[in-house]
Amino acid sequence: MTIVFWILAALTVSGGLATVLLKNTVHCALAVTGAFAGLALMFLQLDAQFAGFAQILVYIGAVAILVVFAILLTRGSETPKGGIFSHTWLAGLCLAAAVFAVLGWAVLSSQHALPLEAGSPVVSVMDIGNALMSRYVLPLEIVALLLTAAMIGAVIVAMHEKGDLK
Amino acid sequence: MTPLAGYLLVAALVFSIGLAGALTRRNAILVLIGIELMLNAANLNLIAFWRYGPHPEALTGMMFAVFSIAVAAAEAAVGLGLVISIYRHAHTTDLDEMNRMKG
Amino acid sequence: MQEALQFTPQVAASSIAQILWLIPAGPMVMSGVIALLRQRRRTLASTLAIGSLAFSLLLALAAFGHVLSGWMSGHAVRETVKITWIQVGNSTVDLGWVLDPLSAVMLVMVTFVGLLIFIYSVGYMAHDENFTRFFCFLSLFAGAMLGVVIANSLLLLFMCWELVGLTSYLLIGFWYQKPSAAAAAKKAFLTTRIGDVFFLLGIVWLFAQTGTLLFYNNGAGSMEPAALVGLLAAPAGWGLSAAGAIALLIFAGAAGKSGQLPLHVWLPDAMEGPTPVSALIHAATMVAAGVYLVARVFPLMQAGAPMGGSNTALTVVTWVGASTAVFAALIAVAQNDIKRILAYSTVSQLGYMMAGLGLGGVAVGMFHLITHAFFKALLFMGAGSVIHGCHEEQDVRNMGGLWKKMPATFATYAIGMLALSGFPLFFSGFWSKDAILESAHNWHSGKGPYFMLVFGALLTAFYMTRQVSYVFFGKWRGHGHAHESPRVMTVPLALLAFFAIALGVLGTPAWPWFRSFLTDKPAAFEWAGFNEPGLIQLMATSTLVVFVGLGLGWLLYGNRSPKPEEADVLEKAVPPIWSVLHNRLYVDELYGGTVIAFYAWWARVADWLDRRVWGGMVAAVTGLFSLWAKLNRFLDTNWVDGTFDKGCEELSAGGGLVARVQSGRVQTYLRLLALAVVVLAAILIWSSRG
Amino acid sequence: MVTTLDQIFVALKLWIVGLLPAALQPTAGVLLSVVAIIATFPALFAIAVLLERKGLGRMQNRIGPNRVGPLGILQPVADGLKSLTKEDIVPFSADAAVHFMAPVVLVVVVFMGFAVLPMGRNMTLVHMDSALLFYFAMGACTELSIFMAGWASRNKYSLLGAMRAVAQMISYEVPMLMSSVTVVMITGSLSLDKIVEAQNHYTWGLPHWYIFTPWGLAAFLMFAIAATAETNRSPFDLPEGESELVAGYFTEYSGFKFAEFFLGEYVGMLSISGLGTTLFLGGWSAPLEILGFMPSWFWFFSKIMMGICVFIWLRGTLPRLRQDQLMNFAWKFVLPMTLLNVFVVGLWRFLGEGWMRWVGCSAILLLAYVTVGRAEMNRKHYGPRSYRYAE
Repeated sequence: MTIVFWILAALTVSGGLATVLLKNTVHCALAVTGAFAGLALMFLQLDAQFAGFAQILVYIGAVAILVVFAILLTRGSETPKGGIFSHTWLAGLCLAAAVFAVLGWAVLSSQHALPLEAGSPVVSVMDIGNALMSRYVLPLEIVALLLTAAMIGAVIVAMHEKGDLK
Repeated sequence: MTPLAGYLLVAALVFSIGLAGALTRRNAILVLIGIELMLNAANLNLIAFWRYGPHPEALTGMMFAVFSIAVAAAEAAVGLGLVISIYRHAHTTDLDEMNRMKG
Repeated sequence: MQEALQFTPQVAASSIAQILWLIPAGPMVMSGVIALLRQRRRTLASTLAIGSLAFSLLLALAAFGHVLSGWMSGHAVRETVKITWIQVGNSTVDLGWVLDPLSAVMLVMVTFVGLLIFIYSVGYMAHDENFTRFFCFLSLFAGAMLGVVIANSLLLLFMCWELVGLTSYLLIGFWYQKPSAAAAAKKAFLTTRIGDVFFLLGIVWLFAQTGTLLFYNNGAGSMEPAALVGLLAAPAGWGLSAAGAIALLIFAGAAGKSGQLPLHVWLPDAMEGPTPVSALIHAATMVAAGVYLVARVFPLMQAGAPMGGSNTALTVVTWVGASTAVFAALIAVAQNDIKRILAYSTVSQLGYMMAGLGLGGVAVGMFHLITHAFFKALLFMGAGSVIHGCHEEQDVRNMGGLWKKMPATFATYAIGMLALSGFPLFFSGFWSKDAILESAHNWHSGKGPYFMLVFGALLTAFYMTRQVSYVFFGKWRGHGHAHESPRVMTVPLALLAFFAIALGVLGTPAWPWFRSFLTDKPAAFEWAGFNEPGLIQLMATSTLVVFVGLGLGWLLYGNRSPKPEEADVLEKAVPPIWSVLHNRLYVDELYGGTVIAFYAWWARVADWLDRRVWGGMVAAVTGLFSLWAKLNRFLDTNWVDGTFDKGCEELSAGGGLVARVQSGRVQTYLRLLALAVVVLAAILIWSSRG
Repeated sequence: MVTTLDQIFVALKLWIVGLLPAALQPTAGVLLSVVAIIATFPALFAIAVLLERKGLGRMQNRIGPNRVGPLGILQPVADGLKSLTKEDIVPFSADAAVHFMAPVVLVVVVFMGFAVLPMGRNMTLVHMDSALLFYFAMGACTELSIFMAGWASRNKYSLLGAMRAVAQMISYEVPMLMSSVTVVMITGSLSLDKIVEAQNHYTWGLPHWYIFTPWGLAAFLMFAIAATAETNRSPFDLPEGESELVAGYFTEYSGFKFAEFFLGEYVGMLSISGLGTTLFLGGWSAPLEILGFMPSWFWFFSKIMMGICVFIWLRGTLPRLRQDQLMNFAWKFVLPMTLLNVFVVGLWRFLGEGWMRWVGCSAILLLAYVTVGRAEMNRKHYGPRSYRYAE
């Protein structure tokens, strides 16, 4: 339990909380970016360089921007009348708490089974590339297909009915 | 408390925060953000287990995380596209007002 | 069951025999190609069809030359190629083809006449918008016929046989917009089918008996002594051997295809098709197929027949043939449609061929088949050219005096007519018919066929004269003015005319080349051929008969031009006979009155049964049930409904309660999901730790 | 002698670190390098600004700054002092926190990029296995900061500028990645050190830089275009198009924050050209074998400055694009070409040594560029602009 871990944990959790609690939607978006960053740093701390940078590239570079665009396009930045929480917020909160309780309970109760120290794997990008091209080639292809489909789908869904945008 | 447990707890916390956001916010976009948070928590779990697992050289966990990141990107794109088109129809992103599918 | 198509050539098969399959394959493939062409590519279509058939003709000539050279060098050529089609256990179904004098001659004839007809139809169909389709069918037709010719296996022969039937259907009904044409096509198809059923029975029986369908398979074929002996041994009832029975069954098929007596009705109606089709059907391909089939299975036919004598099968063939000959000739006398007359003459000539087969064997029948093919094709194409020239006029009474208007047609037509009516010495028809008459005269079991055939010859000469004088002599009675046909139509006519004369040389008694070619006995030319006892008298008789016929015809019809509406000479003379003949001896009516009426009656009976008997039962049952239902209804309305409705209200209330859960709100669903997850996880963990 | 000159900075660092107690040494080493970078590049930034102003002046028949100091050399200093001493105005309705964070994030992120650039032999701050990925990750973050700036100012010009900037950067990030991927495909590594090493050898005294291969040239051209767009430089400087939006996303910034943006832009240019140098121009390797005696860092920085000069030159030369032209250019020309280039590199890789791959690849690329270029040029929407007035 290094100090770095605590800092990162604090950053991530606070970012998440801010995301959920803040009033202004754009602030939420920025906060969630912070949470993403914290998670990415955690990945790095876990020697998962590739995953970490991918996380930054995808989430901060793409998803956050997408979210921000969506917010601006839907005029979501001005806070709606009647509060930002849905009228069933209490139930939601209880459920979330329950989930956390169950998961935490699970983790703590199975602590004795968890390994204490990590082996230190030396994973170069080369290895990842080889793995992607050899063992995980099928998932890779499928993901590529999925991304293409998603892109086309998103474009079609978000496109104006009367194609007056182009 | 072992480091792995720490990561798992953080992941659980982030997950439930995301869930809370998804359950309580009224803005559809924020619901999506909450879901993204949940996905990220899951990724953290994967990475942590990979790192502390018996066979880190097998790369399984990390690969899983990378793929799930890619899938999450796709999900975000489509979800936001849907939100935008819904907004175009209903002129709102407020989920409380969106109950067309009422049974 | 493993279906391997292994190709097992036998040692003897020469290269030309190996590639014999190309002859039918060419036109078939081409028809496929043409089918893919667009309707507008007329020239391309005709070029492909004609080219492929010309290619087949070259191959056929090569094959013929091969056989001829072998025959010259004194040993009979019979080369077969076998393909194992289906193999079940150790019994195989083989396909294959054979190259022997019979098939060689037939190949040359079919390809040659077919080619001429193809060329001719380029001119004839020039104005038809379905030109390409026509050539597609035509070349398929030719290909199928060639398949029949080369087939060495009864099965392969049957396949191609059916293909011929199909294409004949397509071609006769080519102008399907004409209801008469459609009807004729259907009639042809169904009528031949009747024969084919028996044919198929024969095939199956033969396979059951001999275990093979190959004709010749170096000793193991079904047409070779070993098998025949076995077939003769096997009894089939009614004093028939299996051989006889199978022979008769197969002959039924042949009779169907080549319009023998009971099944001839489709042939005249087939005139509804375009004239080239008629020519092809009547001269080269379809009807010839029947005769060829009989010739092909002749060993089976004559199995067990004493030397020079006859057996049941042959006798049947003879009598059917002879009676068909006379019968059709009689009808032909009283027809007015130029093509119908020719059609009936074809029927009668086919009767001659069958009789020839039955009486004198393969050589006699086949010789007549070949010669007839040429001059009948000639006549049909001439008729076509006449019709073409007279603007699709087909009634002979509306023609006349055409001999100046279309000289080329007239000359060739006259040659064909003389050949058909057996004008002595110079025409092939004379020699081939003479051969038949001779063998009929020498027939041991009775002179009946002989007289019938002679009478037939008389009639033939008569009705041909009648037709020619109607069409070409007298004054022009048609509308518009007739014109000579284009070169592309007349040139084939000339060619055919030449052969109609020249082929006679091959079959004179002095030099029976054809017979010896088919029966593998080398023949030398000696005048002594004529010294056979009775031969000269015979020739004299037939000559006399022909002249009588011609003279009679000229006497009655020559050079006079009756009004179209004016009654026929015979009609004035003997009205009843005329009307009988004119109505084709009422055969169609007979069938209509018997067979069809019988079916109609059965249909009515079944209908009545349906309505009254079964219907009555059903009605009774229904009544019972409806009564029961009424009772139920009564009970329902009175004391079920009350409680039931109550229950329904309760249910709907509950439904509403449940429905409230489905609020259409995303988060509600999400909540439920999360709840489920929590519970599930809790359960899992609890169970796992316990 | 040569080596000492080459390794002088490394030696210096080691010497200084050596003075400290062992416990602090690793941290100190890192801090020292960071300090060095933070010291160096603003200096370069100053030089670049001076260069730009003077160069543009020359291009526009002006003299340019010539008052402060001899030949106006001290102009950047004056600018710096001015911007430091100016009042820092935050609009009333602005979102103060975000408004403050935006420039900070930008500068931080931009400086992060230098962590992985090899600035000379053994002069890489962090030897990272996936350095290139890191670099692009950092580059992705700048977009967010720009958005923050534009949005937080509560000013429609700023917002429009920010949106333009973000859209443009996203659009051009893809081709940039793609054109760098080609290099990765050939080198087989994401580590910039390895990439430089791979280019750092010679035949007949000529270097093996990737720009001297058909695909490399194509990739470099695309990379240069994308880089210009990424840094919002003219002709892609719509985000701060003075004629339309006062100053784009930093309209509402003044004083030191504005200076930060300024810094961010120029340092961004420096780091991008550093990356381009590393990827295609052989990084710190000498252009000729015989010139190998000069220190590697010299070559690196001179190449960077060359890049800056090109940027300035472009700015002085080209007119500004229109938004739709920009987007069409990105998605319909640059991206397809980079994709094709990826394919060509695969071909190059598997055609093996020999003249054939040269001919083949060049042929494919030439054909593609000529045909597609023609087609794009004949498009209607590159024709005269049709105005739609607001009614």
